[in-house]
Parts: sequence; C-alpha cells; structure tokens
Amino acid sequence: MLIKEPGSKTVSKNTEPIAPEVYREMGLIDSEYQKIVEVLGRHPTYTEVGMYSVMWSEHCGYKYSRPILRLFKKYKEALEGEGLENAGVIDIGDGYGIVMKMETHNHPSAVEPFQGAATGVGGILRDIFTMGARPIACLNSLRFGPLDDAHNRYLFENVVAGIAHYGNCVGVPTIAGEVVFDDCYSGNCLVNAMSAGIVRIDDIASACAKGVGNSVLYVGSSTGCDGIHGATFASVELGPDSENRRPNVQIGDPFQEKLLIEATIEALKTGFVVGIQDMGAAGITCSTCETSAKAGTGMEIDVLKVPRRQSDMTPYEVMLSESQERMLAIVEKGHEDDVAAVFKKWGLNAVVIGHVTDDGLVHVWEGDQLVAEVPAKSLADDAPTYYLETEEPEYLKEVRCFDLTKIPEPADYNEALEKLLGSPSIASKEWVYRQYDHMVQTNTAILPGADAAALRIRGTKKAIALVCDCNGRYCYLDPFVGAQIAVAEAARNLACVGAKALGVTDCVSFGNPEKPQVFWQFKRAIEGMAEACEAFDTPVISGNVSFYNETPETAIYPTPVVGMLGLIEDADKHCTPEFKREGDVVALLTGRRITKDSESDPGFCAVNDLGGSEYLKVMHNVVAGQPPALDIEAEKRLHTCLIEAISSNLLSSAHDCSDGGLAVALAESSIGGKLGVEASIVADCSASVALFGEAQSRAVISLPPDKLGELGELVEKHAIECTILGKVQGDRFKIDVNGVTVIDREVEQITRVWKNAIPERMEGRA
Amino acid sequence: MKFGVIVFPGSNCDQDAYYAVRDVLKEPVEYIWHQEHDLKGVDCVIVPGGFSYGDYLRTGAVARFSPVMEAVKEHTDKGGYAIGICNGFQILCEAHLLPGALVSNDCLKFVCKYVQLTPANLNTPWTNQCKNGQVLNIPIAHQGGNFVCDQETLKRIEDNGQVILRYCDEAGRVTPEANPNGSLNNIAGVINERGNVAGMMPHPERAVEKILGSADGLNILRSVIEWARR
Amino acid sequence: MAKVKVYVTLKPSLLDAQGRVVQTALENLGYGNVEDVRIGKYIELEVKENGQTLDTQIEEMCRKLLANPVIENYRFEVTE
Amino acid sequence: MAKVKVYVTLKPSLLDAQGRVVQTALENLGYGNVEDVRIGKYIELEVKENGQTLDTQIEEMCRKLLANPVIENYRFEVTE
Ligand SMILES: Nc1ncnc2c1ncn2[C@@H]1O[C@H](COP(=O)(O)OP(=O)(O)O)[C@@H](O)[C@H]1O
Ligand SMILES: [Mg+2]
Repeated sequence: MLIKEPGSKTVSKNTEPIAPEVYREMGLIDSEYQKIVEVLGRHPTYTEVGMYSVMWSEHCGYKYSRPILRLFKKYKEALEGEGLENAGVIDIGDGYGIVMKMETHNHPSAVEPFQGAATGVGGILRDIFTMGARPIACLNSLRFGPLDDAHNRYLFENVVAGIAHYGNCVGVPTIAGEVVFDDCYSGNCLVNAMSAGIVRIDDIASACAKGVGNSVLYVGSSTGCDGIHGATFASVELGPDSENRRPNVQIGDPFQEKLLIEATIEALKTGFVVGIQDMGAAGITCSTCETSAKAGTGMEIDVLKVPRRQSDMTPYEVMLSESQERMLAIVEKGHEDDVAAVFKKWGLNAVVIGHVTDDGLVHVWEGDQLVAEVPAKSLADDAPTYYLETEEPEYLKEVRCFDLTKIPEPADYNEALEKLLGSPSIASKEWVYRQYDHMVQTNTAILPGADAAALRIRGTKKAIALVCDCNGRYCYLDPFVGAQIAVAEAARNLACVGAKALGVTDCVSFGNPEKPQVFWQFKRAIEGMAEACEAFDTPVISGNVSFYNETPETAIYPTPVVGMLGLIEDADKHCTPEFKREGDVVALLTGRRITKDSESDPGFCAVNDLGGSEYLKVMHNVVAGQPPALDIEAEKRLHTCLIEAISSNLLSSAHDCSDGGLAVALAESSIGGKLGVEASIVADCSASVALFGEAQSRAVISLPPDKLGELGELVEKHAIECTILGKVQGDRFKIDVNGVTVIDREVEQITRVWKNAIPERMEGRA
Repeated sequence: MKFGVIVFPGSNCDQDAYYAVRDVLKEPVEYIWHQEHDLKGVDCVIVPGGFSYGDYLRTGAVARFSPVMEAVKEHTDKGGYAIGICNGFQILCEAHLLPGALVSNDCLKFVCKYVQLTPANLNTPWTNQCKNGQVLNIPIAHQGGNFVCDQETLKRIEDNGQVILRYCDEAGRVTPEANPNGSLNNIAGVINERGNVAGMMPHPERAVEKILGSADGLNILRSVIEWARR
Repeated sequence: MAKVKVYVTLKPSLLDAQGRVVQTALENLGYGNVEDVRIGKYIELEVKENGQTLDTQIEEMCRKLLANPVIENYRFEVTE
Repeated sequence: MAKVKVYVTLKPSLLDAQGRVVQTALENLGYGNVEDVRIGKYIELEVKENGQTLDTQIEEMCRKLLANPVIENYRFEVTE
C-alpha cells in the first residue's frame, strides 16, 4: 500500500516486493519485473503489477510484433499521429473520412463462440465511434476446421450467430466477409471482426487527455469482474469461488452499445469532450494511461467512483476488468453536466471519476488510499521490445519441391468441378450472410455475394466498397508471396465492382512467435504485405496481431487477413459478378508481364498454377507447391483497366478468378445470373490446369458484343490481354478445352451443389 | 401528410424511415422520442424496426409500456394512422393494437433478404397504390417474424380482409416455399379492424430507391398519403 | 424478501421450433430416448413485500409483461 | 416415461442484460419492490427410461448441450 501523508502531495512508498510466482502468473518475466522496479524506484503494489502486466502484454504492448510492424510506414504514423489513435482514417473527398479497423477475438471465441464473437464485434465498433465516426459497416473473416466435425460445426454455428446478434441489434449492416475451412483451424478457429465508419474530417475526435484540471468521465455499462486476466486466478487474494467470481469470458450487451454509439456521437457535438477512448483490452488501465501518455499529462482517478456490478471489487479488479460497452471521456472543466446529460438521456452511466493532472503520473485512489502511482508513458509506450529469432521452417523444402506434373488428370471434369463448388470454402456463403442484417441504414448498393460489397455515401455521388481476403494456404507455402496475393486479391475484388483501392487494415494471426519458424512466417508475411501495400499505394492505417494460435497438435497457417477500402466515383456505375443477359460475350482479362522475351511469357497457364490450389487440396488432399506467381505491376494494370471499363459502362459483369480457378469463376457468374454459358479455352497445358489453376491477375467479364470495340481500345491502352471465351446463353454450363467438351452440366445442378454445400452440412444431418 | 417516426433507444430503422419519408417521398416528418407523451400533431405514426429496449424477454414486450405508446394508442383510437414495421409490428401486436403475435422464425435464425409479397386486399390505407396481382420486391430482416394467432382470430382477420400482404414467389404464387419464417397463411402484414393501424414484417423503407435494389416499398408508403387525400 | 420463480412456456398448440431442434440435437448425441423437448423461460424475482398480496402482484406482472397470453402460459411459485 | 425439468441460469457474476431491462420495466410499471430479476431457461424433457441411470444421462445432456458450463449453471428435477 502507498500512503499519502495528510495534507501533502508526497507519498511514502513502503511497498514490499511482489513474489515471483504472482507476477509470473500475470505473464511478466523476471527482467520485466526488474524494469518496473527501476521505473518506479521501488517495488510495485499488487494493483500496479497488474496494470503493467496487461499493458506490457503482447496484446496491448506489441512487444514482439512492434519492430516488424514498423515496416508499415503509414501504420506507424497512424499509431503515433495525433488524432488517429484508435483507428486510422482515409480521406474520400467531399470532407469525409472513412475510419476502419479489424481485430481478432480468436481465443474468447474458442471458449464461448457466441459471446466471444459478439464481443469481438462490440469491441471493434467502439474503436470506430470513439473517433467520432458513425459505424456504417461490419465485415468478418472466419476460419474453422472441417464441418464434418461436430465441434467445428458448433463453433461455426455460434460464431455466426454471435456476430449476427450483435451487429443486427446495434443496426450496423454486416456487408461482407470470408469463411475458410481447413484442418489447421480445428481447435484454433479464427474470428476477425472488422468495422468501418464515416466521419467529417473536421470532426474527428481525439484520444488525448488534454487540459490540466479537466474531468475524467466514465460512461456506459457498469464494471464487473469479467474478462480479468485469466492468469491471475492463482493469486493470493482469491477465494475458492474464483472461477465463478471472475469468469474469463465477457458477455456483451449490444443494446448498451447501440445507446453508447448514439450518445457518444451526440456528446461529441456538445464540443465539450476534449478526448475520448473506448475501454477495450485492459479496460480502465489502458484508457487512462494511453490518453494521458498521448497528451503528456497525468491523471488522478478514484476506483470507488466507478459504477460496479459486483460488490467488494478490489482496485486491481476494477482496473483490469474488461467489462464491455464502456468509454472514458475527458471533459472540459465546468461542463461535466452538459456532457453527462447526453449519456443519461440515453439511459447510460456517466460519472466523474477523476481529473487530468500535469505530472505525467496515473494516480489510482481507492477513497483516500493511494493504490497506484505510475508514469503514464511507462505503461503506454515503454513496453519492452523483443527482437525474436527467425528461422526458415523445415517443411518448406519438402512442400516446395513437390512435383506438380505428377498429378493425374481427373476421370471426369464435371465431377471435379462439382467437388470444388461443393467444397465449403468455395461454396455459397449465403447460409452465413442471410443471418446478418446487411441492409439496415439503407445504403447497401452491392449486397453480399459479390466480389466486394458497396455502400453509397449520401450527399455525394460516391460509393465505397469493402472486402477482406486472405489465402492461408498460399501463406503457408510462402508467407511473403501469400501476403502479397492477399493484398492483390483484395484490390482485385474491389476493381471487379468498379472501386479503386484506397487503404488497408489488417488482422494477422499466427502460432507461437517464440518459435523461430513461426516468427519467420510472421516477418515474411508482414514484409510481403508492406511491400504490396506500398506498390498499390494503399496505406495500412490500422491493424491487429494475434499470436499463439496453436494447440499441441497443430498450428494454423499464417493467416494475415487484409481488409481493404475502395472508392467508386459514381455510385450508379458499379458492377457485379453475375451474368446479366443472353448473348453477352464472355471474356477473360489477364494482367500479363510485358516482355519481349517470349520464353518468359507464362502462356495461358502453367502447371505451377496448381500450387497451393483448392483443386489440389480437394481432389488430392495435397497442400504443396508454390503459390501462383504475382506480378504486381501487371495486377495494377488489370485493376485500372477494369475500373475504367466499369465506369464507362462497358461491362455487364466482372468477377475475379481466385480459389478454384477459371472454371469456378465462370460457374459463379453463371449461377448468380441463372444463365448458361458456352466457353472454349485454348491452352498449352492440361485441362485441369486450364480449368482449376489459380493464376493471378485475372477476371472473368461479360459484355454486350457491340461494346467489344471500345473494350479493345481499353485493353490495348493498359496492355491487358483479353481472351474471348464464349457467350452467355441457354441453361447449360459448358466448357471446351482445346476443342474437347470437358464440362457440360445444367446450371441448375451446379447451383444446387454450390448453394447446398454448407446448409447440408449444418442442418441436413440426421 | 405529416409523419412521425418513434424513436426507442434501440430503434435502428428510425433513421431509414425518416430518410424515406423526407428525402424520397418529400413529406414532412419528425422524430418522436419514446418518453414523449405528445405526438406533435402528426397524421401517420411509423413505429420503426430495431430492438426497442434491447428486445429482451420478448420482442416488443417492454416497448409497449413506454409513454409514447400511450399517445400512439390515443392517436389510433381517434382514427389516426399508424404502421409498425418489423419490430414496430411486434410492438403493436404486444400493445394489442393489432391481432396475433410474432414468434421465432421456424428456422430459428435471423433472416435478411429480399422477399416477394402479394397484396391480399387492395382496399386499405396501406395497399391502395398496389395493383391486383402485383408482386412487390421488399426485404425482410428479422428473427421473430412468424405470425401466429388462434384459429378463430385467423378466420376473423381473413374474412374481414385484415390480411394485407402475403409472402409469395416470383410469379405471385403463395406457396410454403415462399414463406420465409413459418407465418400462418404466409401472412406478412395485417391491419386492425378499422384499417387505420397496420403492421408488416418486411421493410418498405428499405425499398425506396433503385440503387438499393427496389423502390416497391413506396407503394405502401404512398398508399396512406393517397388514402388520406381522398 | 420473497423469492419468486416464474415459468413461462409456449402454448401447447404452438409448434416449439427450438424444442424440436434441441431434440434432434440430443438424438444426434445418442439420446434417442428423449421423446419431447419444450423450451421456456425461467425467471427469478426478488420481491420486497409491501403489504399488498404478493400473489396478485405477481399474477399482474405475468399477465402484463412477463408472458404474452396470446402465445404463452405461465405459472409461478413464491418461496421465502 | 420420466418428465425432467431443467433450469439453466446465467452465472451470477455475469451481466444479465435481460434481467436488468425487465427489472427497469417492472419498476416503470409501478413494481418498485422488485429488487432483482434474473432470466434463464426452463426446459421440459420427456425421457424414456432405457435402463441407464437417468441422472447421469441428464447431467450429460446438460453439460454437453442444454447449458454452456462456461457461462451458465444448471440444475434439474426428475418427476414421473
Ligand atoms: N463471414 C462472412 N460474412 C459476410 N459475408 C460473407 C462472409 N463470408 C463470405 N461472405 C460473402 O460471400 C461472398 C463470397 O465470398 P468469397 O467466396 O470469400 O468471395 P471471393 O472468392 O470473391 O473472395 C462475398 O460477397 C463475401 O463478402
Ligand atoms: Mg469465392
């Protein structure tokens, strides 16, 4: 206990050392404890160690990932720039900015999928409106083990229901996302929630605790013992009922969040809110020390004033609680009531718990007892940084030299196609997005099911498009190229709806970083992503890192998910993937390396395009080879060409070729449009490669024949190759390769396979 | 015609309804906070979608007791117009301003999608701008839109023409496959005996512009304006 | 202080979709001997006695708010 | 045929948002004397006895499916 001498500012520090078992349980190592002692010039109190342990964890302090993340130039600026503290902003013109961020809730979701996923959505929304932005979209990127396992089905079912529950209730449309199933995610599901909001650039809220003497206002739900550092169970202060007392999982209340959104936006309009920050991980600790560290101020708070849900909470518990739906606002002195009135109108708590000071210290009082006195900066900015070792993983040599030419052709290409269309990773995700309200707010111009979703921006001619993407298998085979492809594919998806890529948020999940092979994957993936983002001129404005996604049996594939924002200049001129009318010409646009040297021209396709493909996995249960090659310059030309073609109203449809290759892309356009196609491919490779190879930088388009001339000029201008494949017609899905009909099915039949794959697995089981 | 959009703390389609009336229909409209006792002289009340008070216990159960619902009841008792959309429909049923109740969808899941509707009675304040045999394309977004009532009530509302909208397929056929939530007789919308109060699960305010995929919702919203003018 | 337990169940004439799904799930888990499942609500109230008859008060709360008589039945127990 | 009643409640330390809203609503309806409301599930099962101990079976069903032990407590009664 620290003791304050009556009537003085000095504090006598008669603290005892904390036992190593206790701080180690909290996740601190010996050298970190020593560093705390150095900073404080004494031993910390129990509450203080608790505060350091959460702020210096990887989750809050990025102690392992920070050195690598510096590769993102803009990200660094976003993290450190004033006003951009919680989530980055992208200027879309007309005075508006888009704020976006993505975050994982993998571990909570594995324990309690419904609440874990729901609170993930809640947390990411708070990151958005804490900047003064109104949330306008949610997205999610999910990974599960195969659906033939009951536990994976349970996780999938409840994660989706949890996301739906929270997003639907707060009234933010969930407009896009991705779901991938693979063995490596059994026991390690990934739940990444993303959100985007809109704000007038002039109205961006700050997260700085400026102005000595200003009041610190606690708003929102009351504080309970939920979500406190699971590791602290063993500590001395806890009785036998500890598990009941301090549940590891939090329960969210989207209704409170909805109130918090409206009230926060309204409170900011009073002009009296100097700074505001959500309480996410590390709750009050994080919000108090970060806001004061950023402003170079200090803060004094009294935990007894914090609204509580449980009696007898210790200061430690109050400071570390991760109860949901709470915020900390710094309010101009003398205007506390004006601001509190807004929150109270919405039925929320709003209590002054302290004030801003000038000494750079966070003082935590429990009544007249001082329980913590720590430099704000040391908590917020001085987390120890570690440069972990890297080592190229052994498995790579083996998987890379796999001989793809030995893969036999399938006996029946129709069956191969249906197997791919029925693979849950490729199949229709309607079962998922049906459960999400994707139309509330009445701005959704492109509904889920297209390459990217789009929202028109009222009061302008514009629309924004959003997407998230990552192929973990590619990243497993080559994290550098895989991460680059994630960026390229996201941008391609945007281009296919007519949007130009503007910026990126990321959410990267890996195994245990203390294993050099895992850290190597992490480093290579971030290098790839950083390089690609620079090439596409899409700054990384925010992000999140999740490590330790592994069980003794498996580690996940490196999964660096990219969330990307694009802009459509004229909302009326966007495009969707489904065929629109019979008689349209179907063609393939390919961004190809410009080269005089014909030897290096890869031709229509090459056997290497099967590396890491869905085809290889689904048909042969093989994950090997190298991911398809990516030429970023060629990719960019393709996007420019697509965007120009769409804005000139040339295209009826556009759809990117990705998982499952050309055949799957054509099938999806056909299924969506309920229209058949007759396509012929001429290729200097086997039919399986031509149909299912996953060469990059390609898109399937359809257009009226009379627009071919204009398109020709465009592709010429951008040095894009345009291969005419055939025509939209009838009700059969038919593909010839080198003059031989290899695929011929009724559209209705492949539609059934594609649409029923997930519902059958989820519901059809007797 | 002056519209009023009720705002419960958990309403989340209030702004969409407001936008549809003000910016698309170009009619005067005001928000009315759930604590108000006065409806500010509006002609037609919209009880919007959302989650009123979090929709715990049962959807609409708590909202029914808010001060503003007293005022709505007075308004409709005097013949004033009111339409409940989605959660608003649930609230009006709980408040006994409309017959029946809405229970969980038979699939137990939230369902968000465009559905097709066929008007079942054109001679009402809410459907007079629809055409016979017309198929309206309007989205739904709910988890508890399964309309139920006892057999007697069902017979009565069917006989009285109180069913105004039914789920149908693209050709206008009222089939079990076209029923997205298990509602009795594919009922998507009903009115009270007098006809001045309506409830519907689909969201007409979401289908008001081409860029949103459909403008068919305007047929419903325009009907009441036309009806009052007559 | 009285402790009140309220049980709200769907009227038998209504199909209990949730109950049916749970029954199927139990069957899949190997409990084929579960023949019927009905799912309702269980509400615990702590009520301070205020001179008025508790039973009448609870009855009223149930009718007005805790249950919807159009679709649900209810019953309650008062314990001390 | 045994009739089993299962009661599932949220662990006391967790936020019961439903209960809170219902309590406020009751207060507004004039029942200020209701001091606490917790809302849980009430499940009725009809189970055919199949030689195995019923209690063990029900216990298992609760743990595996009817309740989520991470956030919920449960108890049950068997009546004939
Ligand atoms: N978890 C999800 N949440 C919302 N929408 C999803 C989700 N998963 C997939 N979708 C939507 O389904 C469609 C198909 O997804 P996907 O196959 O991943 O697209 P692509 O192959 O073009 O990247 C997209 O519109 C996507 O936004
Ligand atoms: Mg796809």
